[in-house]
Amino acid sequence: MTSTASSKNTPEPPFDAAALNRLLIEVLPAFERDRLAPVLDDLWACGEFTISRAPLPGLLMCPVRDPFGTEFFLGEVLATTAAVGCAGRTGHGAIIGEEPEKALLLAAVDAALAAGRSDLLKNLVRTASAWSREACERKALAAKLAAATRVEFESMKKERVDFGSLG
Amino acid sequence: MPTRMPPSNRIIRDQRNFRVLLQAMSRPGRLFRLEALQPFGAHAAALAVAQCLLDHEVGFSTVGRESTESFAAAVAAATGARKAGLPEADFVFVAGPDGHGAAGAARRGSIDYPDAGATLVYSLDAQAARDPGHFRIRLSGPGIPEEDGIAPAMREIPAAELQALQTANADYPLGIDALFVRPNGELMALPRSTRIRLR
Amino acid sequence: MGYVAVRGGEQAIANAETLLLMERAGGASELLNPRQIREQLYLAVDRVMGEGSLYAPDLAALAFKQAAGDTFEAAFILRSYRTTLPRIGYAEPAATEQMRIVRRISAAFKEIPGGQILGPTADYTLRLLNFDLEQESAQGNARAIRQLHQAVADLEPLPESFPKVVETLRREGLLVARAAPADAAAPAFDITRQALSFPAPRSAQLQTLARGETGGLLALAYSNMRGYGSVHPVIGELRVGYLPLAMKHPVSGAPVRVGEIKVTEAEVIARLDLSDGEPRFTLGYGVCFGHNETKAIAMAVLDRAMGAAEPEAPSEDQEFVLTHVDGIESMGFCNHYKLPHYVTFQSDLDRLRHLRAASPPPGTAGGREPEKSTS
Amino acid sequence: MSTVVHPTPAPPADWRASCAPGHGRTSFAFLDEGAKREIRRRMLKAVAIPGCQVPFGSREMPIARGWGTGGLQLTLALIGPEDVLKVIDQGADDSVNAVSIRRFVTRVTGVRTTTDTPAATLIQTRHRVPEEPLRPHQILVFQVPIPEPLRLVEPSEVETRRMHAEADYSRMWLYLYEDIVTYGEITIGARYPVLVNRRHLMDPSPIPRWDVARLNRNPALMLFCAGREKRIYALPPHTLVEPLEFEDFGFRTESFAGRRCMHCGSTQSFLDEIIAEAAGRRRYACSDSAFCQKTRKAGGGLTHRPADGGRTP
Repeated sequence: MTSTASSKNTPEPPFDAAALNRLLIEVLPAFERDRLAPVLDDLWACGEFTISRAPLPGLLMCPVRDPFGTEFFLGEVLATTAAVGCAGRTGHGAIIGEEPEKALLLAAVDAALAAGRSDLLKNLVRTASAWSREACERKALAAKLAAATRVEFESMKKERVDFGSLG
Repeated sequence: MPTRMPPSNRIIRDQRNFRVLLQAMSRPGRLFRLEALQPFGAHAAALAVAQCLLDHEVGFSTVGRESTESFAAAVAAATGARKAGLPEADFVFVAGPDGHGAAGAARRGSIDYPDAGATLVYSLDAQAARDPGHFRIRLSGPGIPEEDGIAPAMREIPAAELQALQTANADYPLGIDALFVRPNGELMALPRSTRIRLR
Repeated sequence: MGYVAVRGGEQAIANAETLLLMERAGGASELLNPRQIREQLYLAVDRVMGEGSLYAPDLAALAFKQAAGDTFEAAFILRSYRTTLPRIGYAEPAATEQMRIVRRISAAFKEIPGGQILGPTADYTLRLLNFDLEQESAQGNARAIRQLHQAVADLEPLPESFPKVVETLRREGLLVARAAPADAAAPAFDITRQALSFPAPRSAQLQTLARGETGGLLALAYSNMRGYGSVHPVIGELRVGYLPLAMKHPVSGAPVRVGEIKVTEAEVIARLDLSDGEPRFTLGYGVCFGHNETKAIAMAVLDRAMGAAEPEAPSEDQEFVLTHVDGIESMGFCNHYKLPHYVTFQSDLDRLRHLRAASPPPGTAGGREPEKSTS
Repeated sequence: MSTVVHPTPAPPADWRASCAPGHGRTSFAFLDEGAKREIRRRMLKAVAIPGCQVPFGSREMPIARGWGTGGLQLTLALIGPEDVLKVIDQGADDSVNAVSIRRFVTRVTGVRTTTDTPAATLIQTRHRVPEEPLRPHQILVFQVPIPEPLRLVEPSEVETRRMHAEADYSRMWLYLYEDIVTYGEITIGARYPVLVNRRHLMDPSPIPRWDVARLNRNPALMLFCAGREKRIYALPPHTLVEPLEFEDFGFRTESFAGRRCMHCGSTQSFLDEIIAEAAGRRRYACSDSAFCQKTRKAGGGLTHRPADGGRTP
């Protein structure tokens, strides 16, 4: 929780760096690039942000642990990183894919929170709450769809299968 | 399709310096000249070597009479390489001409992979005195055309240090490869394939 | 006989490229949009990512289009694209227990905690050619999907993650133990940075297999299952799902989520082991980018096969397996024989003509003991 | 997180430009700088231990494995704006693969190219050493399909590593001996194994035996790289390189006795055999196309040292 934000500006939760980042990471992958342009324009409008390192695509090596505890490299994942400055602090953003706008957004959020300027994120948090509902619904649906393919082999025995119909 | 981008100064300097390093390693005992790193300090040439060859994939160590803390910090800052113990280091940076036993302690590779032997980078002192013992030293081997050998181009290296290198490389192809640099960028290499004889 | 390459090739190469374009895109049909490939040919895209060793669905779809559907070629294009990008860092080691499951089955146990989840699978669908797809109706598809959405509305959603099936065996002491913490802590070998040497550490084996070519892995694994080897796998668990990735924050060092990637994971139970006195099951492990079950299972079988103390079959010989499963390498070498070899062939011709001119009956050179030169 | 840092902060007003495709990527010579550093470190080790195969983390290139990815990686890790590049395949500058590689390297570096051997600073080659003598400032980069000379007698890498470690080349000697017993001749055509610096057995890449003598004590640096097999090795200038031979059964080069190039008339160069028309009449032309052109310009008068060191029977 950042303490320096004035109380009248305190936006709705979730609002610590980790929570906001987790929310964005969950919703952003489904977004088209151009959906973020107005969000970024709005964010920059306050004049408090600078781009300290332009977004750059690169490779993130991905280690996995096998069931014996051996760590090994599964392969590389295309990812984009960026750095944004705010009130003398630097924020870092990283996201899977070639996604410069999303990396900038994440970096700006990180910068604002590091600088104790959560007030700059007021509009974003409002928008993100709506995104969050969207993402929750999408995720719940996916989990239900997978659940629809759950089989109980014990109960399957009771189902009647007409093998004759298969020709 | 990839196209050409204008190379940065760092990219160009690293490329040029690598070609100088490669020429030096191919012609042991002869003098070459690197583009040193600005601002020029005591270890400017050693740092140029570091920047050309080291990064986070590499472990390095520093030794020398003087305090090597700042030297190590400078190498780490210039390259992102990680510090390692002397026996594990891929590169060993030596402040001054005297290795303080580094040649004997550095990694010499395995018989299956002799190339795992370390590279020693001696950052020489601008004011060091010439060692008169050099008149008796002869280098021979690959890269040296003269049958009867040549004398090393840098005479401030103590004859004892050259002896230490020769001892470390006695079980060729196991061994270590040495680079000697002066603050002005001058460079000389002594790969393990070079035979160092005292006449 | 002589073999001479085309010379003055500049124009010929340019023309060949245009001809290739014509073959791929010169027809009357509409041009493919890479997005269609990414969504509708996702298994091809997943295969390209796995063998190209780069998780980038958009780029893999583009490569697949460019390669006109040749997965070798598409994976190859992806691999060479990798070479131009800097490595920005390392993700935090991913724990597959955290996987968001879309499919998960076990062949070892009828009932597993959390249940068997079939997910999107064609395993139980008859492989009859579906002529309806000739005139596929978007409305019809949408209707079917909508109906499914309605039907699942009241279902209990799956939990976020599931326990591992093999952990049940491990708890009972029936499975070989995890590596000692010291061994597990050994830094992972990276075959994209260091050349493989033998015996290869386990981390290098798994990395090589994970980027191996599906058909190559399958052929070797199949040879083992058929009898040139002795792994009789039982699938403890096969999972398909999304693995969350995180990386260290450059300032705070705290792990920060960067997204999730789709992977397939197979844990096969195979053979007994007596190495610590007690008989226990051993395990083979396979995991790869995207949805590719054949590859994950073949990888797991080979992982186990290479654990054999004394290799008796090709698939048990670590060096044999690891040096022959990379699709980019084997395909490249196979095709390089198309390059001109007329200098070497001339050299061979010279030997043959020389032999025939001299034509000594075999064996007559005997009695003459060649000696090593003093050099 | 990243190795590339933009020193001056950009105002966010420019953020759209910073998100444009390709923004911020600085690449010279295709390979990222980390890859170049690794290859450079290995090259130095290869030079320090002449003839010893040094493993490296071979990168994937936009040409297929087996088509010169090793040579290409060395070239790209070596090359700078001042270089003048020559690329040959089978001795020829205009062979299709040479054209393709030259086109790629110029595209990613913008360096000048040449076909004139003495004018080049960097020469990438497949299967030949140029006929004209090399000079000390030049570097010759070989594309290598199979770096292991012992592969002929032993398929296992573990085993060949051991043989190199112990300098145990007895099986290679035995192979040559059996060849002589069976055929009355050593039947190896190209890729003739050589001993380097009296220590390491080395595969000279599939150059003809004609070119083997040119490796010995050459004033130029020669670098070899197998991309698929991930090995780099080197011959520093003036290094002793000897083909394996028996005291009473010497190494022999290809013989072109009585033949001459149909274009330049040279009798002192390695010749390609060409089947002219359906009649099957054989004709010969220089494999080194640049040498051939030069000889023609000089009216057939260009002379140079025969490559075989006078060993041709």
